Amino acid sequence: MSDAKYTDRELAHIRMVVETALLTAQDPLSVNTLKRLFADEPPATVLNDQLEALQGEWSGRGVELVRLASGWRFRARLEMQPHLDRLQPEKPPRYSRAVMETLAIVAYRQPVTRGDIEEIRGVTVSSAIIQTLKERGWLEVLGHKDVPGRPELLGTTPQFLDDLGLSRLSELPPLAELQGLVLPESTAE
Amino acid sequence: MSDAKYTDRELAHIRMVVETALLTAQDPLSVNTLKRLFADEPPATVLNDQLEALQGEWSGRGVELVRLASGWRFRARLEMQPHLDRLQPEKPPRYSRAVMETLAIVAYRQPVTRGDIEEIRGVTVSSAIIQTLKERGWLEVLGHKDVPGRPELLGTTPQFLDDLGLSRLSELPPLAELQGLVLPESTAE
Amino acid sequence: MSDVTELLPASSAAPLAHVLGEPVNELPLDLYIPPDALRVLLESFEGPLDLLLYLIRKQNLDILDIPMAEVTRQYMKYIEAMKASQLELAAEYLLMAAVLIEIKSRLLLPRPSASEDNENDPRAELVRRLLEYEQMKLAAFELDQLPQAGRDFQVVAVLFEREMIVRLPDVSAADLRAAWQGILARAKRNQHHKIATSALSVREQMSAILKLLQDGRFARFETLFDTAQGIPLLVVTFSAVLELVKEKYIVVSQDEGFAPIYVRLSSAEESHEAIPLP
Repeated sequence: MSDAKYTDRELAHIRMVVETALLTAQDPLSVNTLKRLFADEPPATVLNDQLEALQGEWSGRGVELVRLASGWRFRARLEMQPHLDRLQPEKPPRYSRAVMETLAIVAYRQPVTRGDIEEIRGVTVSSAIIQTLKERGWLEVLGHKDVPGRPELLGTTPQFLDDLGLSRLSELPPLAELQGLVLPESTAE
Repeated sequence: MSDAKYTDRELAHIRMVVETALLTAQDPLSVNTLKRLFADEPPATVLNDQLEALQGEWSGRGVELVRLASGWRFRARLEMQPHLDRLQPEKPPRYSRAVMETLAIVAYRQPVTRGDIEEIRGVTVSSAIIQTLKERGWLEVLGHKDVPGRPELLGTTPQFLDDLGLSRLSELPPLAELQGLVLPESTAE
Repeated sequence: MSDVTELLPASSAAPLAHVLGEPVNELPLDLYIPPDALRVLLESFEGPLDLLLYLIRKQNLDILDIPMAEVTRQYMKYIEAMKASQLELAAEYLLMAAVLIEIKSRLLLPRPSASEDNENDPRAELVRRLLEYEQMKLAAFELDQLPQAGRDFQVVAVLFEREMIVRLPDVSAADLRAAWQGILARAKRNQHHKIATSALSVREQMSAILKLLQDGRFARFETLFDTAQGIPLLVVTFSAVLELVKEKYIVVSQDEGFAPIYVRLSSAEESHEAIPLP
């Protein structure tokens, strides 16, 4: 093991610094970012070992250490929310169906243009919906499609996965099977 | 002890919820606020005991639990700073909106009392805001208004003009041109 | 509100809508939707695909068996009703009606051969779109069930104060203007606050006079005026004195006629003491 180069005391110090950095960070921190905490950067394997050790130390407490798309983050366990809600009654609003359907199409079909979204939903998608999702930091422009008008190609951001507690797109809820829908059998034939 | 009413398990749960609330809070939390975490509010003595227990649990780690004038909060220990500084190249600090609005009101409307500022902002102005600006050397007390309570009359200092690169107050951006440029803040949700 | 109060596609128990006070419990099989219910309908469904899915799922509508003339007539009515406000949406429903009619008409035509492949079935494209939309609709629901940061769980935010290096925020004159815009925006919402712009020079002189008197002593009235700076400043200074007297910041006194006039801060002798709160 590469950890062998480090004394227990050094490992404990690395763990403490990493824990402090994660507790004070606004956003998830990747292993590569965590390396930079140290003048003498430890290898990724050492950091991963210490992160897993920390994860174990925190299990069973009100806060948990989770690995997300863009790195590691401490967050309150879901069971704590009823208590925390008592302090802050105003919660972020739920998004409308139009916003959530747009988000779902981008998440599952990316990269997509606004035209693609409209094709699937069968209605016009307002700029306000796209703007809302961009401002939330969940959608971003990946490029422009090389067709007339050069429409934006939209995709989801790592923050979208972070905010939903996912580490990659494949962890999204699986799509319902397509053959599930049965149209009424025609009586005309 | 009033703690006698609580089992060890209940006390551990209180400690866990309090710890989670303090780790996720943006601001210090007072004992009175912490009480509200629980449907069945524990007495202050119980909370104080658990806070001190938590303080002990956290001693010797990278983050400490401290008691401030406005309540309890977790913060990174100073020794962690060299590490944390390596991560976040400094972002220039910014004054909050409340501080900036207070400063603008004093600059344009001086001499003003705190009551005048509150009247214009439509919200309470904390002493901390005034104090911040006094300590910066930007606001000073010009006298006291001869009304009940004899509130301080505040004005800007020459240093304020120096720091903003102005030679006199009349060089501040004219306000007359502002009318019509801003829309009312949304009251929706 | 009109008589149309409610239309809930999700619940089969509650009335779909109230039209002229009468509850509508199910959408009629012939697609006819009373125009009064239309507004609510448009708000309840995400578009024609959503409406069609609902009709197929909940009302067992057979898309092959739609009386075209009737549907067309009805859709034209809706378009008429919608024209004022939501023409774009109206167009989308109209397009859907056209698609349905096209399917029906193609089915009525004799097929070129007795092939069974789906590509010749005019329904295939519509079915594909409906399936795809339904899949995304369900996915949106599933996504919304996932715990969301800020809404369903909190992230940890421990303070990190850089106490050793005190960096003070930079403020520019433009920031002050921006702050004032913020105040204005709020004041427009809270109509009762009137924020007028004022001639700064009077305010500036008021501050200058207060500073002059800050030591608490009496000052001769004439010492407040700087005669070297021209008449406009004298007028502004005089206005400032009047304003300060009116607002009770300063006291102007004269023992007898033609005696010197003195100015001092209001109750200057106490002004540096802490004021106990009542």
